[in-house]
This record gives sequence, structure tokens and C-alpha cells, in this order.
Amino acid sequence: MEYKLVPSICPYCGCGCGILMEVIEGKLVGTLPLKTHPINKGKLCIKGWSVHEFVYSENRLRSPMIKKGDKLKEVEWDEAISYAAKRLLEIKEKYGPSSIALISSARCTNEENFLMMKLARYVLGTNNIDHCARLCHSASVIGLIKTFGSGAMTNPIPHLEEAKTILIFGSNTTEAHPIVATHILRAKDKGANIIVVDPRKTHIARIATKHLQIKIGTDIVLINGMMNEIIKQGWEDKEFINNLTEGYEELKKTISKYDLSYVAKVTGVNEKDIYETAYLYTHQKPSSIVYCLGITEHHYGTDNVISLANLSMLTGNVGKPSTGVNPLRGQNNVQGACDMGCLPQYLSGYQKVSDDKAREEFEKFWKKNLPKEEGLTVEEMFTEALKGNIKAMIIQGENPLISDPNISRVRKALQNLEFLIVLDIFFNEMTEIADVVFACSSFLEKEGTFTNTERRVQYIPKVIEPIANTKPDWQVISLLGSALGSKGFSYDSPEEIFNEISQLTPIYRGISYERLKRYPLQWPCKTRLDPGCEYLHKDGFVRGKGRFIPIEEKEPFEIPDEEYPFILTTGRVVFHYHTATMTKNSPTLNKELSSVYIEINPEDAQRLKIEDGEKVKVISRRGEIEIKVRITDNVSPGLVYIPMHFSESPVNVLTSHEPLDPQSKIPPYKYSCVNIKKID
Amino acid sequence: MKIKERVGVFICHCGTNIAGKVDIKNLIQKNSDKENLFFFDYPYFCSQPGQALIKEKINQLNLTRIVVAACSPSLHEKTFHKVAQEAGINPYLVSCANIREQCSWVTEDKEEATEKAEKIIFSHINRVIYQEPLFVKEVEITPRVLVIGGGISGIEAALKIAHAGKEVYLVEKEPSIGGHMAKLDKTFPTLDCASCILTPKMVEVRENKNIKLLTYSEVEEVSGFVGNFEAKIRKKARSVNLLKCTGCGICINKCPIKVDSEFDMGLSKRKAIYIPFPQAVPNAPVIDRKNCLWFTKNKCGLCKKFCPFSAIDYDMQDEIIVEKFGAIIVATGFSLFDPELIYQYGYKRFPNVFTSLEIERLLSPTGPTLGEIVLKNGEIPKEVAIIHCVGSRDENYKPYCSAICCLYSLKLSYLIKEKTKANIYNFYIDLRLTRKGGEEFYNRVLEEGVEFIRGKPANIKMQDDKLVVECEDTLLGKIRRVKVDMVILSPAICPEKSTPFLSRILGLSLSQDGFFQEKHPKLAPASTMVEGIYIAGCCQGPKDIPESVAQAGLAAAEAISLIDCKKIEISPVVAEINEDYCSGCCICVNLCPYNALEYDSEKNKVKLTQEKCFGCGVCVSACFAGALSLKNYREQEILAQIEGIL
Amino acid sequence: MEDKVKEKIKEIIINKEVDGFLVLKRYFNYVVPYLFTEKNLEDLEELSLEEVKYPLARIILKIKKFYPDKKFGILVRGCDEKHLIELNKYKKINLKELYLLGINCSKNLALKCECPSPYTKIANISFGERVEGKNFEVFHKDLSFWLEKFSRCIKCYGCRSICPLCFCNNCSLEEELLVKRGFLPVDYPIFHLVRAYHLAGRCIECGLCEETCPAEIPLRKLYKEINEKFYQIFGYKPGEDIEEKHPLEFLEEEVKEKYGI
Amino acid sequence: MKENIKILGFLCQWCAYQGADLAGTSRLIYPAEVKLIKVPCSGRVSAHIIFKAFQKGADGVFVAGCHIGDCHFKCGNIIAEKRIKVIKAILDSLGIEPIRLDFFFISASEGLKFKKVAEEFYAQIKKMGSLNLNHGR
Repeated sequence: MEYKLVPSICPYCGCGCGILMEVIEGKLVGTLPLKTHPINKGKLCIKGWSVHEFVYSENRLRSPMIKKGDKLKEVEWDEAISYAAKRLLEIKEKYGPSSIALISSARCTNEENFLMMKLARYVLGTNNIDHCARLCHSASVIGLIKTFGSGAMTNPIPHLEEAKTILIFGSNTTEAHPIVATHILRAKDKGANIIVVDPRKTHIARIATKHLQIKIGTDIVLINGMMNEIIKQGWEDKEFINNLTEGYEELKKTISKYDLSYVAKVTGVNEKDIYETAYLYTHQKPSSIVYCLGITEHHYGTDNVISLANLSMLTGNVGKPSTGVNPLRGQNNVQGACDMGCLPQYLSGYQKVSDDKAREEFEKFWKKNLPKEEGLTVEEMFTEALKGNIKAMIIQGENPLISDPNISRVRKALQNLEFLIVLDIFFNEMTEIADVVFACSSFLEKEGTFTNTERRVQYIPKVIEPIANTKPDWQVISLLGSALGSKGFSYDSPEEIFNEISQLTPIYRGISYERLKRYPLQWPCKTRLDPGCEYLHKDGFVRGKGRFIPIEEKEPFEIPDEEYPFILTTGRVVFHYHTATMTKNSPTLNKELSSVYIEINPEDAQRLKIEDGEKVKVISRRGEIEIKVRITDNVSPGLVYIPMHFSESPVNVLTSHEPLDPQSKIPPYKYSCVNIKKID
Repeated sequence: MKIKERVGVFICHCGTNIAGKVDIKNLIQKNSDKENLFFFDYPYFCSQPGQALIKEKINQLNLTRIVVAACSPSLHEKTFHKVAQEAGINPYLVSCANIREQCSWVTEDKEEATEKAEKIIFSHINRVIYQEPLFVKEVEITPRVLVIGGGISGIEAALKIAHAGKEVYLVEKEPSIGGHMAKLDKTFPTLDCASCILTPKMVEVRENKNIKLLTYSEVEEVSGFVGNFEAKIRKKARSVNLLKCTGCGICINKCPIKVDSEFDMGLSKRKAIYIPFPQAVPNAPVIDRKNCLWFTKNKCGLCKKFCPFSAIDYDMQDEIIVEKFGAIIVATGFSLFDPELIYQYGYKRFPNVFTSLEIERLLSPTGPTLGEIVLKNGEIPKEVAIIHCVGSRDENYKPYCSAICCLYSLKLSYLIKEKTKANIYNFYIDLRLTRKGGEEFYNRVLEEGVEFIRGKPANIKMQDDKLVVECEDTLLGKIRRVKVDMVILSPAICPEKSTPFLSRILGLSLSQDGFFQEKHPKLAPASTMVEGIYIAGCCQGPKDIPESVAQAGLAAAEAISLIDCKKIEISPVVAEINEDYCSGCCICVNLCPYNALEYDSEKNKVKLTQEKCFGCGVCVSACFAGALSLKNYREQEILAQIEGIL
Repeated sequence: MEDKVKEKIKEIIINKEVDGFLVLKRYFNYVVPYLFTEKNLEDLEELSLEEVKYPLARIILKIKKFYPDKKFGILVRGCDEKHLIELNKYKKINLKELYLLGINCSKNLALKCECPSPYTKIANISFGERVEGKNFEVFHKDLSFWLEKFSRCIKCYGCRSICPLCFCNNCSLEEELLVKRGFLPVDYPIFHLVRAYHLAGRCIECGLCEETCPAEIPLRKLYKEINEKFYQIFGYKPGEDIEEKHPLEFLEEEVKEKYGI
Repeated sequence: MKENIKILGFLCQWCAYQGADLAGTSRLIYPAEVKLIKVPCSGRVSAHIIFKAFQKGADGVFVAGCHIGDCHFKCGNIIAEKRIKVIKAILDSLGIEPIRLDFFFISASEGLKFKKVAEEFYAQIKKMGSLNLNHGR
């Protein structure tokens, strides 16, 4: 007879909530919140409460498979590994290392992401490694490194409680980061002003103190307008600007033409609200900015992020408690994946691949020369695959056939490959077209560490034995690495991998399993005694001086016309998570919401004579889908919204993969033009 | 809202009753574009052509749901159910919207009436979509009737049923049938002797092969439902073998024990082995095991020794009989109010204060004094007072009038006057002589010189061995003190002692005054709320013999008609339980007024007997988990109806 | 006090009075509920009586379902005991088969929880001296206050998932016509009204729901006020005495008598 | 309609509903805002149903059952009355005036009483004004 509650970290969003897995006789039976965890303090969203439900789903991958003819056949591990290694070596010989690309999973542990990076650079000799951060917060990483010097969330989540004003840009917080919303609501209960800037009347917008229902994609104009007003009124923090920043004069010149009336006309927000928001942001201090994909997923996402950085530096609202510019990272370990260097231009710890001194550290440690020039980003990988330059891909825990824009293009690219390896825990669209499928164990079946959105590295223990014939990802990659002839993959526990990480990554140097088991640590944590860094830029910016980069207003890449009169935007729903591979297989979540819908404004619905619950056809320049209608005033006339989670009518058939943001190569998810037709 | 079902909405003009206020044409026109919704109107849908139109539309447009917006469902719901059935749709897929009594007739302004009618119609459209087909269930009926209580009502009912060729079980608690009527001497107003009219019926009961007579027996448990009752009857051991006993009486006079005879109200003695009264049916003795020496001290045994036919059997045990019945008739009679409770009247304190039933025994030729009216000291009384309404029409005791005391008091006055020539004073509040021939009897008694004093005696005192009745004569307006030798009290008729127990095991409800509650005072006086259980005689309320016999006949008729239709339809509007949702918390079990729900401990679930369920829905609204739902009134149906009407 | 408790539990397990004991145990930096059996007696060193609140009654119910014929002991504070008393009324658990080891709460925990009776009453044994609880006066708010709070609800069902008294196999909150599914904000106030009704006269005000609500809705204060009014109407308090029945769950004797039930 | 107050009544089919019908046959006028739903017994009206009525915009809800003693199902009205008391306590705790919910005893022969109940209840709620629980949702 055995019953135990094992603490772990929720595998879904970036909040990194503490959960307790109920285990009876080695079998998962339930999930409880961890009452004493610093972030969620015993609270969970609906996904948190049903973490145990997906583990025993019959759609779980049970053993490795190789595609024979057009059917996947279950094989033993050694056969699958050796076959995969043989084919990879052939392709590497024939087309060279840069013909192989890897996509790591932001849902796997830091150790596993590090091994994927090591497999790419150390074994295969290519920098073609990227992951889904590209599609969500790569703009934040690039934008904040350019302005502050560090691309991560500046202040921790609990700091939000003490903020007097919180500006929420493009974040459906109660649905995408529910426990972050809890801290915001606590601040509201203490009298803070919560101002939401979002084209949609999301749930957080309805419960905030003020909602600026901005026209989609005009954030830069609004922010420049606010900054201009602040300077005109003399509310800027002059002392902060002079001592800690540079480039203020050019900024002042560029934004001078954004006066209130112009900004009101472009953004559709009335002047009084803009003035009031600027006033509150500068007077009700400390003020904090929280933002999500509504800012980053545009083809000028990085500029949006830079504008937010400008606004915070202009008013001295950064580098202090309860302030800062806080990107809410989507995945449970997307921050960790970035930290581990699964980015084409960065080694682990944001050390540039092209920076010889940093790269030599790695080469000295691994005793092998590493490729110098930057690799391909996710979208570039598919473009190159279409051209035939990429022959083989290894995709770990990712479903581009749902989550990447312009799905038909992605499908053609993947079919154009000679060899595709997929590591996942569930059957999904990717396992159908893969040549080799590695059945991996879920986060409850292996030990490791996650890093949540506020740079907090947290330890997760092994709760249950791997189910059926699955193996943890780090063992799979190690086997593959050794099979590819490399000697650097003989680890027998994730702790060993982590020790190698902390040696090679300055911001993780002080972190170890022994410390993590006692309490989580926020990087940068330089030494064994370093208590971790609660908030960044405490005494001066990481890059020395904060840099103002003036940003001009941007034009959308396609304008609504008669053929495609509506603007479509996408986003999340609290009941499901990303491509819903796990949440669709959790009965409680699937019962709550099992089919997708398109939100249409009542006036538009009336005009098109569409009834609530009716199925309509939605067409864009990239493709078309049929989808059920939900008439609601969440969206303003001319704007429609489809959540991203559902495979039966994936919204990303409609979205466009280009133009990419020049700096961070992020595709413009949040904006595409579509048309809606009744089905007779 | 997208509707999947094809719903036909039939709006009735009802001449001008509805059309006068509700603008039906515009209402139909406004909703003509709705998908799967078909509106029709007609002056009188309840009429033959109206019904034909509905049937035609059903077939023509193969509709799956029907809403009839017309008068109150209590008028024509059944009609429209039949119409749907004939058109091939399950009758419970019809919903009647009441837009006459609850809309057009009660609203002044036309526009308001139309808008209200539209809301009501759409609430029923929402509802009908969620309605599910229901099927009437049929249950076999056991062709056998159980009659509880062997008084005149029980006997009458049993005989009527037996004559109709049905099998009857007549269960009587006392050793013999006959009940209270057997104790009476004469009956008013015709003064014919009670036992002369009762004994032939008792004999007929014994002779009739359709009647299985179980005396000295009590019903202990009843379960099941209409047509399928199951009763557990305990036949107490008589210690006398009825087949062998010839009723010769040797055992009785050999028996050394003498105790008060209950039959003679304690005024005379009887042996430990006794026959209650000469005309007893069955005419066989019974051993009173509480007083018989053999059972108390294991001595004597004379009766067995002297019985020529060895009919005495000491080790006879109680016998439990379990039998199935189609209907049950309760005829358990009444009990007399105990006058001792009214201290002032001195019953039991003074020797010569009698109850009317005791006087009946004195008057009876088989009584303790063989018909002589004598005082306790044997003398013939010269002054007799009869006090009416003892305990009746009195808010301290019984608020109701016991109906028969006035008439039988006159009878007693007449008989006593005839026997003793004594002066008789009747103390009354109001003389209620409603029975046929009552007024003439009153005049005859007046002629005999019986005096009537209008005033309820305050108290009775003893003065030099005479009884003084003090009362205020409301006609003369002064206090009178009347000296009498004997006082006769007419106690109130009260519910029989076993009534609460029987109401519990049969599930019958009681009226305010403790008698069994009839289904409807005027239209169904012999039926009860429980299908298949009927009541007759004083157990339903005070009444005289003719009324009891009439009610017994009605109860018998009801039972016979129930049994004759062989099968009975159980209404489909009953609860149903979803086993997976039920978590065995039993909140519902203690709320069911019909004990249709029990807890099943191994499965840790609640079990529902649908046949016992009357469809009140109290359990459904108490169940949080939605495990219980009431057909035709399911939670979704009502919630959808609310959505439509607001 | 911790050592005395450790000794007691070891003693009970060793002489087989119970097969398993549910207590709190240190797990690195956290304190979590844990089931001690004779197989893991050595872990008893890690036993902790730190004042953190977990739904122990709900956990023992789940364990009982997996091991119906085993006997268990459980560490109970005032609120856990009241949970078990209520659950006993609904045949979910049989108190006679359960060994209750009572721990009386400290002063500041009693104040933090605003608990009127921070001690156990029917526990087999209890440790720690009794502190007199304070009856906190009810805080009444108007409709706009509650509508604003309910509008924040993100439908995590946490209030239902953590409450030991929410033992239904199917929850009426999932009835589509009552509360639309797949929408935020949730249909309010009906979602919260339905749950408030289910707990009226049953909730023992332990505060677990308020602590687990991501929308910071003061549920415990609402349920306390309802219980207060419930007591004024029926003179009944939940969680006090096993024999007492909830007024809406039975028919009075004279009603049964009158109607032959 | 005027400042459209909405009232919803749940009537037990054996007594109150017949009473309402009787009010109809005797042409006793009462405000059109009062709308009625038939239920088998007042005991069938669960708290869920009453809350749904308020959620869907009812400003006043009443349940009408048989007089104590002549409930067709013996004691449905007794249980219903207790439930209404509990629901009123809950509404009160939320700051909703408890008199927006009420329980009336109306027998099959009390058509006039039904009309009076409907009118007085409507007037009382109208004085309080509409509840607008889901303002704009």
C-alpha cells in the first residue's frame, strides 16, 4: 500500500506553478496545488488541476517506430537509433552539415534542450537549431537585448502585486497566464490601476480598470504618442535618462510629430484615455509593463518591444521593484530553451556564436571546433527545405503543422525532406509524416529542470516510471549522439548534464541540483552563494547604458479590401494549451471546450445574416477553413478572432509566414486579412 | 439558436378568446423565416377539422416536435397527445402553451398580450426540443383483495367483492368479526335488533368460499404498489383447532379463570378460554394466553382434558401468511373517546356513570344484565341523564361533531324509558337528527316524556348517593341542578388505535382530526391518495351504519373495477436514476414521500422503484449531482423553457 | 510536540491498529501530506506539524476508495474533523473505522483562519493546548462588490476540486444550460450561486476554496455569512455532530407521521 | 412594455396552476410582465431553476404551491418552502433583496388570490426597480 504526493512544476504555460502529483501504487491518480510555492501559493488554472489526465491517454506514443512503406512500424530502441544515425550520417556526408536542421522543444527540460544544441553544434556541426521562441518571443529577446542588454523578463511575477499601475499590452492574461493575472488582481485589490491595451475585449480587459481598445497593430503610434505627451508635460525621469541611458535626443526628435490628435485618429483610442494612461504610468509609481504575443507577433514585433523599452526607460520604470518590461513567455521552458542556446545565433547563456572568445570556451571544453556563422531560423528552415537545401530535420515536441503560419507551405516543406526524425509523447500530425518516431516520456516520467518566464529555474523530480517502452528525451538524444560516433554523450543522470551546463553558461554558473532541490533560483546566478537575481538592471543596465532606439510607425503588410475585408487575429483559450496535443487528451479540458470557433461582431454577423453556432467558410490568401461562429462583442466590427489550438480547422492555414520581422524573423500571426462566406 | 428538430407550432384562435387580444397573423409572419420552425393557425384546433389539420401537417412536413398554443393544458393536453399519437409521433413530444387563461384573458393591452404570447410560445419551442419520447408502462393486477377490519364495513365490502367472484382475504384483529355493531342492542331509528341484521351477514361471510376469513390476525407489513401489493399477515395462535371444534362450550365452563369481558366493556366476566359473544363468527373459543394458567404458571389444562373433540392445542404457534393482493380496503372502524379524561364528569369516579356503549351492553339480551337497566347496586334507576357531545365539538378534545350520538341518545332514551319508566333528561348543545326518519323518532321520544335541556353540563357531583348534574340551561337562561340516579355519556368517535401504524405501513395520509384522508371529500370519498388502497366506514370519519355500508359498497366497487381491468397503466411521468452519477449520499432517500428510493449498500448507490414513484420531483431537485431526473420535467427542459420565456 | 506525535503514530502502526497514517511530511523545502505505513516508518523523522492547510479529508477519501478494507489513521485539525463529520453524514466515510489524531491549532493560525473552534472534539487523541477561537463578525457586501469579484472567475473549478464536501460523481456546474461551457468570464453569478446553495448549511468554513481561487474571490466570507443566516433560520450548524441531519435532507417526524411516510 | 420588469412564477400543476387558470376564466387582469411556468409540484423547483431565472434577467421570481396539508404529493410544499428560505438567505448575502423571491400558497379555487399575488408582487418588484444581474452581457 503506497500513497505519496510528489511536488513538480506544471508543464503548460510559463508561470511555472507548483503542483503536487497524487501517486497511488506508482500510478497517477490526481493533481493538487502546492500550497507553499512562491508563484501560485496553492492556486491553479483548470489545466493545472488536470495535469494527471493526459499521462495515461491511449493516444500516447508507446514505442519507437520506423516508417516502412507508408506505415509506421513499432521497432526496438537500438534498431531505431542506429537507423536514424545511419541516415543522418549519409545525409551529412552527401550534403554537408548545414543540410540538417533541428527544432528543439520548449516543453522539454533545460538538460534536453542543451543536448539538442550540443547534438547540432558538437556532433552534426551545424548552427541550424531553433525552437518555438522564434514564433512567440524572439522579438522580445532581440528587442530587449538591443535596449537593455538582456532579453528576459525584468521583474519577477510577485512584484506585480506591489505595482501601482500595470500596463498590459497584447496579453490575454487571465487565459494565457492565469496565475500572473492573480497577482495583477491582487494589485487591483490594493488600488492599482490596471490598463489593458488590446484590440479585443478579452476577459482581462473586462475586469481591468481601463481598456484601450486599440486598432490592431498600431501599438507603436500609441506608445510614441504617450512618450511625446510625457516629454511635453515634462513628466519624464530626467535624472534616470541622463545617468543610465543614451540616444534620448534622437528619440525625442522622432516622436515629436506624434501629437495626441494624430495618435487618437490612428489608434482609435480617445485622447483623454491616452493622456490619463501616460499620467498614471508616470505618477502612480512604481509602474510595470506586462506584454505578450499581441506585441511580438507582428512583422515589426521587435520594434514594438523596443518602443515598450523606450517608454519604460523614459519614465525610469525599469531596474526597480514592481517595474520593468515583462514579456510573459508562453511555454513552461521556452525561457530555458533560449537560455540553453537553442537559437541559431546564440550559444547557451546568450553568448553569440560569432563571438570568438565565447565560442572558444565551448571548443576548449568540447575539444572540437564549432561552426561560426549563424544558422537558420524556423521559418528559414522551411523556406530552405522547400528549395531542397535542407535534407534532414530533427523536430522535438513541436507540431509546426498546427502552430506554424501558412500550414500548407510547411507541409510541402516537410514532405520535401529526405529524412525526418520526430520526438514526441503523443500521436499527432507530425508523427504521421515522420520517417523515424522516438516515443519519449512526459515530464512526470523523468527528472530535470524548467525555467519559467521570470528566469526562475525549478527542479522537477521523476514522479512515475516511463510508461510502456518510452525513454526520456535526454536518453534518446544521448543514444543518438553516441550512435553518431560522438563520445560526449555518456551521461547517466540529468544532474551530470546540468553540471556541464552551469560550467559553460555564466548566468547558470551558481545553480546546481543540490541548491535547486531546496528552492528555485532566478538567473543570473554567478556563484554557489549567489541568491539569484530577483529583478534585472538593479544597478545599471546589462549593456551598460540603456539605449533609446527611435521607432517609426509601421504599415501592415496587407490592407483589408473587398476580397478580404476582415482582419483576423489569433490567440489562446484558458481551457487548451497550444496545439492541444496534451489538453485534447485530458477529459476535463476537452469536455469544457472541444471544438474551435470564430468570434464575429454582432453587427458583422447581422450584415452577413449569420446565426450563432452556424458553420461558415473563412478564406485568406493562404487557404480556407470551415468553422463554427460565435457572435460576441469581444471583437470590434471588422475584426475576427480564432483560437490557435484546434487541428480540425487550424487557424494557421490562414495566417501568413511572410514578411518576417527583419530583426527576429518572427512571422505576423496576429494580423491577416480574410473573408467570411456563408455555407448554403 | 440552431434548431435540429422540425417543430410545428399550431396557434389556436379559440374563436376570439385568443385572437381577440393576440395578433396571431403578425406573430406568424414575423417568425416565418426561422429554419425548421413551421407556424400554423386555425380558429379551433380542438375541433375535429383542427385536429385533422395538425395530423396532416405532421405527415406532410414530417415534423418531429409539436407545440400547440391554445387553452390550458388541463383542458386539451390529452386530446393533443392523442392527435400526435395517431399521426405517428410519441405523445410526450407535444408541449401545450397556455396563451388563453394565462395570457389573452388576463391582459388588457393587445400589444402586451401579443408579446407575452410570443414569449410563452418560444419558451415551449425551447422546451419541446429537449423533450424525450416516453412510453406508458403496463402492470398486471393480482385478482385478489385484502380487507382489513371485520366490522360491518369490512363485512359488507368483503361480501360485495366475493359476490363479484373475486377472492377476498378478510383480516380481523379480534377473535370474531362483527366489530362495534355486534355490541349494539337496537339500531336507530327503526329499532330493529343489531345482531338480527348483522348475524346473517357474518354467517354469509363464513359460508362464502371466495372469502378467506383470518380472525385473531393482524396485518404487519405491506409493500408493493397498485395491483401488486404484498401483505404479511400474522395469524395469532388461537390454541383451538377450528376444524375439530363444534362450539359445544364444555371447555369454557370448566375453565377456572374469570377476567373482565372486553366485549361487555368490562361489565361482566369471561373465562380464560372464551367465545366473545354467542353469535361470534367463527363460533369457536380462543385461549387468552395472558390469563390462562397453562401459559402463565404452566398449571391447569382442564379445557384440554375435557374437550371431547381434542380441539385444544397449546403449542399452536402464530402463523405468518404472505400473500399478493391487487387492492386493499381499510375498514378498521373507530375507538370511543375515554370520558375519564373529562374529570368533571366523574366517569369511573362515581359508580353510576356509564358510557353509551356500556348501556348498549346492558340493554342487550346477551349482555351482563340480560337486558335489564340497573344501577351498579342492582336497583332500577328512576332518574337518568344522557349527556351529549362528551369530548365532541370541544376544542380541548375533539373539535368535530361525531354525527351519530344525538340519534343513538334518542334511541337509548326511548329504550330506557320503555324498560324503566324513569325520567330521562337529555343534555344537548344542538340536536343533529339528519338521518332519514330522525325527526319522527324525535317526536316519538318527546311524546314519551323525555325531557331535553339545551346546555352542556359543567360537572357532575355526588350528593347523598345521588348524582347532581349542574348545567346552564341556555333556553331558560339559568343554572339548573338535576338530581339523577344514572348518567349516560355519549363519548366522541375517535380514530382507531391502529390508524397511525396502518397509515405508516400503507403510506396513507391522515386528515387534521386523525382519520384516514380520502382522495376527494365529494368525488372520491372511498379512495385514498395511494392508487389501489380504499377506505370504508368510521376509519374515514364518524358515520352511522347506513353510511358505512354505502361507503363499503363504493370501496368494493372501486376494488372490483380495478381488478377487472386486468392491467393498469403507470404514468410515464416518473423519476429515473443515472447509476454512474449517483454517489450514494442518500439526500433523496429521506425526502421521498412514497419510499420509492432505498440505499443499496454493496453498490453504494440508491435504487429507485419506478412503480412507487408519483413524479413529484422533490428528489430530483434535492440531488446536486443530477443523478435523478423527472421524465417530462427534466432539468434541461425547464431551464430551456426559462431561457425562452425571459 | 512533534516527537510525541511521532511516537504515537509509530506505536499505532506497529501494533497494527491502522494500516496507514495520513500526516504531513517535509519534502525538501515543502510540507506535503504523506501516508505512513510500516514499510516507510523510517520517514517518520521527516514528519512535520507545520501549519499548512491541505484537504486531508478529501485525500483520505481517495485512499479509502483504493483500499476499502484497510484501516487508516489521519492527522486532523478542527476543520479536517468537521469535514469528516459531514462526510460521515453522507456515508462517504465511516468515522468508526478511522483513527483521528487531533492537533489543536496555534493562536496565530486560528486568527489567520478566523476560526471559531481551532481544536478537535471527537479525535481519539489530541495534542497541543486548546486555544479559544474568536467568532469573527460577518462582513456583508452589496451586489456590485460580488458581481465585480465573480466577473474575474476563470472557471478553474479549483473551489470544487479542493473542497472535501464536493464528492459528486457528476457536477451540475457542467450542465450546459445552467452554465455555458467554454466561455470566459463564466456565467456569473449563477456559477457561484449554485455552489453557494450546495454548501449552504454544509460548508464548515475551512477556507480552502478561498485560498485556491486564482480570482481572489472571498468565497469563505460569503459561505460564512450564508451559514450564519442558515443558523438563524434552522438553528443548525454543519460539522458539529454526526447524528444531526441537514434540515433540507429529511422530513420532520410529525410530517412523516401525518402523511404515512 | 414600460421599464420592462420581468417576473417569473413557477406554479404547481395541481393547485396554483389551476388557480391561475381560474383567474383566467374569471378574466381577472394582472400585469403582462408576470410569466408562468408549470411544474408538477412546488417541490420540483430546484435552486438551479430559480438561479437560472435570475441569471436570465428575471427581476422577481415566485413559487406557488398548494396549502400545507393538501399537497397532491403529501409534503412537496413543505420542502419547497424550506428551500426558498435557504435561497433567500443566499440572495440576501449577495446583496440581492430577498423579497425578490417568494413562496405563496394558492389553492385551485383561489383565482382572485392569484391575481392579487401577481399584482402585489409585480408592484413590489417595480418599486425596487430591475435587478440587471447581467448588465449588457
